Amino acid sequence: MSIVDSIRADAADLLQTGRAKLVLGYRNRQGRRAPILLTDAAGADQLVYDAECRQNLAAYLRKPEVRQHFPVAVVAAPPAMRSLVMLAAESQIAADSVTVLAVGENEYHGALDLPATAQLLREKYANLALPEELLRRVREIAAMSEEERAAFWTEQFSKCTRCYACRSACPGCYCQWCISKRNVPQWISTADLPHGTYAWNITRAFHHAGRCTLCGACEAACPQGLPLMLLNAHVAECVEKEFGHKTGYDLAEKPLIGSWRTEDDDGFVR
Amino acid sequence: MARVGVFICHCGENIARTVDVAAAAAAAAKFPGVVYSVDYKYMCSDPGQQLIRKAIADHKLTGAVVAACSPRMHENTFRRAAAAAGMNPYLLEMANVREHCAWVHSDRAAATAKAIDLIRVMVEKVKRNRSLKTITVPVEPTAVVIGGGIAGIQAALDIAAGGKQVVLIEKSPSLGGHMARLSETFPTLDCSQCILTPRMVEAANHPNITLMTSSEVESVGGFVGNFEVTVRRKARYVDPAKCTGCGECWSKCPSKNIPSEFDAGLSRRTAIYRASPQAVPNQPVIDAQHCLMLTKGRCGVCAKVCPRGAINFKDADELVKVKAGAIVLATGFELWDHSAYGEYGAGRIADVIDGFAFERLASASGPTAGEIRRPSDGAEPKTVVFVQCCGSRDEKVGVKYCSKICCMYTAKHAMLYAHKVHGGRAVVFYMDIRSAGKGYDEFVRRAIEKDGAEYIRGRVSKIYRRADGKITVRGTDTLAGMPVTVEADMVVLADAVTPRADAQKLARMLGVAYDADGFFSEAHPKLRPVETAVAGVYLAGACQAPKDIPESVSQASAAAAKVLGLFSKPKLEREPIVSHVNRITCAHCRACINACPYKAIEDFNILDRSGKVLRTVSNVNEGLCQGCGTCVSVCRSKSIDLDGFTDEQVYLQIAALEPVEAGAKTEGSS
Amino acid sequence: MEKTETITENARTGFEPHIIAFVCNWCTYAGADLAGTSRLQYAPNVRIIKLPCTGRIDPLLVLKAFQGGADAVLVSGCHPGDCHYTSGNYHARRRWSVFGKLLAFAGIDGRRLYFSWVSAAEGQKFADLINSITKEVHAAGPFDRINPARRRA
Amino acid sequence: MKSIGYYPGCALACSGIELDLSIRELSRLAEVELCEVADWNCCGASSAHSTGHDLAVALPYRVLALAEAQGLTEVLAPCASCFSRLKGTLVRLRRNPEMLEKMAGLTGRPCRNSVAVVNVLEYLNRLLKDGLAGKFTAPLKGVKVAAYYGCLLSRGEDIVEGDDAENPTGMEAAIRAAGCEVVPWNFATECCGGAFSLAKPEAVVELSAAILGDAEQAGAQMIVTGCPMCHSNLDMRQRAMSAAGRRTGSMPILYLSELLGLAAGIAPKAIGLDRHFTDAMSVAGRSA
Repeated sequence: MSIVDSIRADAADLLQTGRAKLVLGYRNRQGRRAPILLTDAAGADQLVYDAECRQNLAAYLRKPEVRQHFPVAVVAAPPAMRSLVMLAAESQIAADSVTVLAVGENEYHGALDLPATAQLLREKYANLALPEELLRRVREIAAMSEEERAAFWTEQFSKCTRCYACRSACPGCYCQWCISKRNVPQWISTADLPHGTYAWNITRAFHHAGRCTLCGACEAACPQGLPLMLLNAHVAECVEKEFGHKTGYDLAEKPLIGSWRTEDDDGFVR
Repeated sequence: MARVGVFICHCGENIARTVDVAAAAAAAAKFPGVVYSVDYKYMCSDPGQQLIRKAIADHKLTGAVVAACSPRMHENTFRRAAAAAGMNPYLLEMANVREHCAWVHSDRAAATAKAIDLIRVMVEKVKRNRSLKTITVPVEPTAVVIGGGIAGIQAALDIAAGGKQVVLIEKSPSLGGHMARLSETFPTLDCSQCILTPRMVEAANHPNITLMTSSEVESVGGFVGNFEVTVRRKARYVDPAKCTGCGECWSKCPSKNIPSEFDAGLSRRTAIYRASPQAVPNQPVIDAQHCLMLTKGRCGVCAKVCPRGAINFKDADELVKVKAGAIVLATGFELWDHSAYGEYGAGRIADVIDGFAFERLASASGPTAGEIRRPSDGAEPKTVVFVQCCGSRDEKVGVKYCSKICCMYTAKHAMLYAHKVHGGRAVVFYMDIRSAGKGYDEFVRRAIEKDGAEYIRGRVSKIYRRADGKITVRGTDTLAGMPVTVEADMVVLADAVTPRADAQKLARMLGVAYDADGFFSEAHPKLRPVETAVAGVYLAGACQAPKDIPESVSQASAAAAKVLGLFSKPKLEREPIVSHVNRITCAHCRACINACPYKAIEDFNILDRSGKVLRTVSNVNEGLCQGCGTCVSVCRSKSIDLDGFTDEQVYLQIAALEPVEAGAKTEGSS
Repeated sequence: MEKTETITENARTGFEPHIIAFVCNWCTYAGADLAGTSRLQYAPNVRIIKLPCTGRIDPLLVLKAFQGGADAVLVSGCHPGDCHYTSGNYHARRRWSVFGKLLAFAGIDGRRLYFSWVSAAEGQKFADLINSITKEVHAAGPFDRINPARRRA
Repeated sequence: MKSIGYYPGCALACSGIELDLSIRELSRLAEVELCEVADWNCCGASSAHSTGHDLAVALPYRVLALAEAQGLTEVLAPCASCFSRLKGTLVRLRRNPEMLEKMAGLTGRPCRNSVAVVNVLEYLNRLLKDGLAGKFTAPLKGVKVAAYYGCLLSRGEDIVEGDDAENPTGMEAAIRAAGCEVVPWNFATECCGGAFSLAKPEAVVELSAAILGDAEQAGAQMIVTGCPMCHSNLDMRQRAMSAAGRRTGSMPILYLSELLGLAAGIAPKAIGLDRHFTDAMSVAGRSA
């Protein structure tokens, strides 16, 4: 049975048996892939899956219209699976409220609960390789002179229009009151002037330190084409190197920022 | 609309010399929200405080900034003044223009500009200060005393006498500590055990004192008034409820050759043993390392002979949790190990002993029943050399400080020796004689003049044992300017007094600071000598610095007084600097719960009328929160904030430093 | 107002670094007090903002300082193991290690953000630290990357 | 083949020639080339530092400068006095760069003070570590040895490193490697009379006699040392000792390198065992 057929079968089964009241998956819309929220087993054959299904559906789990249907099932590739594990670790979803229709690299792992998903990730997807091109550019920027780097980012951030599409696309951005919405005090100026855009983009990247699963949703969503994954990838590399921290593999994971070890790096302190 | 008053202190000339206080006052007057600004010679003086109280009343101030010394100096003074004028004390802040400005800069223009900045920063902060009420937390009126030596016993007895409960924790099987091992005590030469044992018994029997021997502190949680101390009660293999201390067991125990800790290795003990005949509690314990039953699984003689069936080889460590309002540290000291001195035989010469060994030799209850006999062959030493400052005042190999008690006990040793070995020769090498104390110098003089101890001022350079058994002690007489060699039969080294090896571990558990030498640090060397920087934790005895018995006892009583003071009120007032969760915006990611050093944040269910859980959020327990604000930093949505240092306050303080024209509105300060 | 006068004054006489220091109340603030009581002289370019603990010092504070035109920011607290709140500084240390690397990668290099442990006993260290930082920022020049507007003010 | 700089100094050509011979033999066996510092001069021991401060530094400085110029990174100074002077100068110059410049001026030879100075114990221990022990064919089974360090091989902050000045043990491993037994005794760092050899021989006789006496009481059959000065005092003056009624009997005094040489089965004469004042050849008989 093909991956798609298996997904359809499991989705239908989950909805029929009531183990899921809603299935989050992909469908075709004018030849492009779009999310679908299935509540009726009959619609299961609308579900599709292929390489173009890149959107991280975990992001929908913060939406009331989805949450009211818990327990739900989500079609997820490894990065999205990690997002789901991360959300559970941060108590955003109860372990029993989500079933994962786990799609691996061209194989289907079946309908798994979150513990099983975490185990699958640890066993089969412990080191998901990032695109070579992305890593190459991270090195390239790291190798730049201070001035070059500054110029590069000043130019990049100047494109930001503060539309917050990155925020909406990210499963990790579940705060009802994002810091960017706060105005008393207004830590992050809303002006799309350098100081505002710097503050927002840096804060966004920092708030995902040790939480980002590198699914790429934010960069994909950015209408201005800001290379947000460069920041995410760099931070992810740092925290893995410094603290051996990899997000989304453990339901009991402690937050990176908010934990410590006496032997943490002290070299940068005077 | 805020009505802030600014009060700039000259501190005599201290501030006014470098800061143009008049200009600063004029500048401050122009700050938005400032309705009154004045400079005065001594703000902390009575008229100065008068001035503040009057201004608060006259100008209906909603906030006040005193630009003067460090808040550590006078914040309380000024807040009291504000309170007296009917203003909430937490609406007054200080700008530190002395320690942080006037005293560290010389350029008047730059210093003035900086002072004005510092004042503006505090004005912006004070505008957003809220009236706070001091938090009261209940006090658990039980004290934990760690260490069962004379200091711990004294502290425990005094607290108990004050009618409060005490848990007295001693690592070894018996109370008494080092003092129980001493022969006689300077400067009166009364028998140590005669004066100590009654205290030990009293402590053991006191209705308010719970005695925990063979016990060690495992961990400490909580804070002043509400500590939770976890104690490891080590397996003793003897049921204290059944044991009568009859002695059948240790008289029959086959493994007899264990060097006695109590007798400094000069005698042997059995595997089931009491520290000494005067041990309190007077019940044996089994030393698991040497017990044949526990090591090899065969023997069990003690169990067979015990008439009460008190032996229990299955006994195991247990963890006991104790709730306490205060903790007294009385962990005492140990002696520096002179084997580090190669020139003194590197600890390999049997007849070169330390002070405790000599105490045991001189003690009527000691291995020699009070006769001075040298360890190697039990012969009576005709010449004994006493070497002071062994390890003390020696930065390179030993410790840099003076151990304080050695001059006195060495004089005592020389005296006891003279009394016990008639015609014996006592030679004392010393650097200086430090015998400050009531009757102390007279005591040393007596040792020299009446008991004929030969005092030689100079260091000993080499001690070695010749094949014929004689010990050659070589040194210099710096007064005569001559090298001296003494042929001795025994040498007593006055080893330096050092903190307990495991004291630092305990300090870290409690967050108590310790100095470079490992002694616990007092909160203030002169004015708070028995308190530590950690509220509710007090010091007694040699764990803080080398001390003799009278000093240890008086510090112990002082610590007890502090504890009783703390316990005198049922509740304890605390600074209301605690954090609060905004339940509407909290996303419940639990980062704060994970980060809080005091476990003060917990889950909180928001219920609907029917009691159904609508949402779960974080919630701060004010009693536990100590106000560090770590939770605020880990909260991405800023749904948790810290009173006294709110996000808005800090934001405005930073904004106040923006180099822009006056009146330029800063974002968010709406 | 005096402030702007001194700034324009500096505009004439050349660049004077504007440095904001976020310090903890128990160690570094007290260390700065000690520098004062010991009358140690140091550069007048730093403005201290006191917080209870480095644990309370959020990266947002630093970003705000930069948005407000600070040329450099110093964050300083108790040495590891000495935190008055037992572990606030450990939390801070990890936070800063990540944030520092992020900033550096995003073009705000180490000459703008400094971290240090200064105990209540290290008045001399505090004075030396401020002097050396001021010197380094002098060399680095004004910081107008995040907020050109403010620098022009 | 490994190599190391070599500074024999005056003693190794005369009174301490056994040290020179035995070290050269052992080095050959261990395949280490000894590169003598070309045009070396006196280290200034015992006279220079009581004559003039600058002179006392300048003499060893010149040697160090020559070695550096010769491209050496390490110099072995077997004589304890030479070692102490060279290493002492090295340490002093490290602490005091001005002095370094001054010396460059005085001697007209610039020097980065980059050469390390190695003493005889460090060198022999290194050979053993690098496998010399494996080549020992004739260990001296069960011979009781008192290890004698004297002052120059035990003292001097940062000069003698990695050993306890008051309770040195640097020779023990080597002595055991030679099959012997190290006896505990009291005078391992006692003064032998050292530089009073010529000025006050009677004092030297007294001090050295005390050392021999204590070794004997401790049951030692021989004393092993690393210092030519100590060696000559202990070895040469035994007759004077009995003459002065200080002690009777004779005790062989060996250099550590001689002991190791014997253990390695090198011919006694080749390491100069026959050149002692007090019979040492008898010791050779014990190795088999």
